[in-house]
Amino acid sequence: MDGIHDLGGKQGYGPIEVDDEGGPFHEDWEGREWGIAQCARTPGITIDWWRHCRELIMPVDYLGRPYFDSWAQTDFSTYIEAGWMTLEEIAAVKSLEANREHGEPPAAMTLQQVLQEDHDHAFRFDGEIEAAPVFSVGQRVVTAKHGHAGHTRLPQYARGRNGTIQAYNGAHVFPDLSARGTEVHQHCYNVMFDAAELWPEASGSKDKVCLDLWESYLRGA
Amino acid sequence: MDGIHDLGGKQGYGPIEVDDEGGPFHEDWEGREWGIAQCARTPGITIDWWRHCRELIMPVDYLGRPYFDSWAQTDFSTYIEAGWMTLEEIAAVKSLEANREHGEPPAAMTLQQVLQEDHDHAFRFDGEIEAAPVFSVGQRVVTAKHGHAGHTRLPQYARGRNGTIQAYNGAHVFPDLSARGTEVHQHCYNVMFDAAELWPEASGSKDKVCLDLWESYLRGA
Amino acid sequence: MSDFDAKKVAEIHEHLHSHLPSESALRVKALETLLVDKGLVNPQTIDAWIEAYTEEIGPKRGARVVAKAWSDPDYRQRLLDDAPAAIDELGYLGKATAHLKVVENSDTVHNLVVCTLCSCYPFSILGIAPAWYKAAAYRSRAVRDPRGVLAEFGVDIGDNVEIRVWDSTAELRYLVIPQRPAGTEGMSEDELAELVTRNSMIGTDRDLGEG
Amino acid sequence: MSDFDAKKVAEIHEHLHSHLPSESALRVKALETLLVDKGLVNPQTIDAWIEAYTEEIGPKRGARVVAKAWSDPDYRQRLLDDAPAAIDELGYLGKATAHLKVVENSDTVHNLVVCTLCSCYPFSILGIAPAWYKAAAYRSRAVRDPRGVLAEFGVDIGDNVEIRVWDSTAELRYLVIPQRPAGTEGMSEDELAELVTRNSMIGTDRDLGEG
Repeated sequence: MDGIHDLGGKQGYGPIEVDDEGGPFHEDWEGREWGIAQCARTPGITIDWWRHCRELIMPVDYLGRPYFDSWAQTDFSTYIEAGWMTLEEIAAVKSLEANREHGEPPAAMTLQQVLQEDHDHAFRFDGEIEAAPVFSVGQRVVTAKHGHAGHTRLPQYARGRNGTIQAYNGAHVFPDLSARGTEVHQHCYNVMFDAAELWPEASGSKDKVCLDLWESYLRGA
Repeated sequence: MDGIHDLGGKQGYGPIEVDDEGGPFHEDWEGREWGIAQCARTPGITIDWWRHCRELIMPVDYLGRPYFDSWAQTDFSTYIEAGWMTLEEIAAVKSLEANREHGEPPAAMTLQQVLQEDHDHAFRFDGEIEAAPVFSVGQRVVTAKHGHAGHTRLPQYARGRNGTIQAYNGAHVFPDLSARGTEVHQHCYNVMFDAAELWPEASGSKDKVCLDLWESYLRGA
Repeated sequence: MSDFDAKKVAEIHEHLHSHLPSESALRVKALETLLVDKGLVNPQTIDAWIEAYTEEIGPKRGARVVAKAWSDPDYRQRLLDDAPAAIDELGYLGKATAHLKVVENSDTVHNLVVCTLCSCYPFSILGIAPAWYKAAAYRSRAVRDPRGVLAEFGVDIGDNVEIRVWDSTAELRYLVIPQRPAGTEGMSEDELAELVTRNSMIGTDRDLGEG
Repeated sequence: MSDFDAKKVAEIHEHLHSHLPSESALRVKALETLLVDKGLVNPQTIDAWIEAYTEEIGPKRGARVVAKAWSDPDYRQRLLDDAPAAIDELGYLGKATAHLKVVENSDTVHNLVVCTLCSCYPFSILGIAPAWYKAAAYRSRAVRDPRGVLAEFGVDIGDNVEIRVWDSTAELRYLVIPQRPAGTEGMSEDELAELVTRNSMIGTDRDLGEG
């Protein structure tokens, strides 16, 4: 999706507010949203579908609202789409399920339980596939010219560009399909690009940009 | 500039509000801004510099404010940059030039005078140059892969793409330099692209997109 | 005089972001007040520009050009050959039309005009652009999803028809000549002009129906 | 269950745009209230997650890993070979670090980490990302103008140093190992860990100065 989220290399976003030395959450609601996102996930959701739902936020809201606010907006959208709640319930700020028997809420988790869950939820995204990797380290490749209309992880700034395979990462879940609920592994590589290949003003630079890219984003150069 | 203004093909902007059957201005201030933009231009300004100043508006304002409001913002910025007014004067909403003798304001123009000026200001942007056009009608060309960091009129969606010269437009003022105050003419062509060359989902389409592009944006294919 | 200093302008925009009044009307009011106070603008001239583009210059001009092209094959040819000169036969040359081009619809071709980079529009012949033409939704989608865009305008384009989208990236401006409706053979130019909608001259309308 | 219906989600976002409360705090409050009312979430578990990422999980973990890598060549090698296993020696494996990679600064290379497409971050080892990391300014500029970005952080990178920007486009996450400052030979791991800033592990800090 050529959405507002695809920010790499876009211009006009001004200087960086470099000071951020406070705690992890600057306002209470930020922490609440962080916690909600950890413990309220619809069945079968994938990280890529969640990311895509965030990408689909209206551009003016994506840019104009604080970061964790956009998480809340994303959560709302996934909950509604998956049937957890309705727009009417959100307007009323209460459950309107007429015949619903309020079940027991999930048991409270302690700090120790949460820390254990954080540790246990070090999700891996790699897996074995039959096909051998097409590319090898050191090989020159060129990225796809086109993105696609749905979720994808080849940023616009790195399309149609020449780079070099720097590492093989293994076969990882392919995000373009995972965002549609289908888990398929595909070989994934780290690809290094000369800055001058990406940016008109970087001519003569020795700097590099490295991206982890899936095999179907790449062709032999 | 890879700015927020470069909207062609970007996704996520939602449905079109197709109804607009009222008059040309929906609120009084829109007409006022239209009129201001017609009669208050700093000396030496070019259309491309004005466009670039509009492109430089903060993305959240570019998307979040009404159209003629972004014209007002653009005018403010050109007036300040050219020394017509200061940020302090804008905050005070009055001239703070201590020693300034208020000159007579320009004479009021009548409707007939304005209509005559509209007619007389059918600016032409073409001119003679010595070099012959490099490309001819029917020739295949490929557009530049890179934009550049300043103002340019090769949209991101049409970079690194193959097309066909459809018409020669003459030598026109080159916007990339005009936005920096330098008027140089360069050959300009209409280039036709297959939709499928531009958009991943347009495979098999017979539709076309046509752009007017300057010679330095193009290479022989 | 300008220094053409983009960095400075970006900083000005950031400053104005937090220092201008919060409403559009107040921002424009401040702009006019200051220009008048500095003797740079006469407010009556602003009035005259508003009147010009409300009463005199608008899509009725384009409709007149289209009706004349439908009625007069020689005029149609002059329009195709040199649109600025042809519209100036009617006195319509002006703002943003010195490099006008006309593009004709046919049974197999439909034309659609957009400006993806700003909102370029042939002012002197169509007046002020409609709100949707200047909105991000139209600017982003017209080049990528013209059939979807047209469907939202209630226009279905058959698979046998090629759509040509004209993105106004230079100073050329485009006027679409829609197809003359059937059953209008006996009509005068005045009557024909009544049939021509603004949207049909941008390309978001196609079949103008019978008179 | 989700239908993975992007069109529907876009419409939901448009609806929420005009129907949610106008302040962030109120929006999140509504979200939590409704989840609790539906019995989908226990608010005490939210409290526990906040406590975990305020008191326990944060950049001190990363600093400990860096200090250990500085002090123990074998550990450094294990970290380079298999970072998830190496951080789990300290119990730090967790959210978003199952595919962690470490990248080392040297006299001739400086590493900088960004996620241009969202804001991917190695949570279990660095905690919650700083605000600037998640902001459009950093996400847009880090890949295109790393030297300008670093200058805004007060870090000047000489022409003899190559900058490598790591854009986190897949599930790999990056931890920068800054250079060990001179004059710290006698320091304990605890003392060394005190020198390591959060920014130095993202790459927006370079010279950690003497201890």
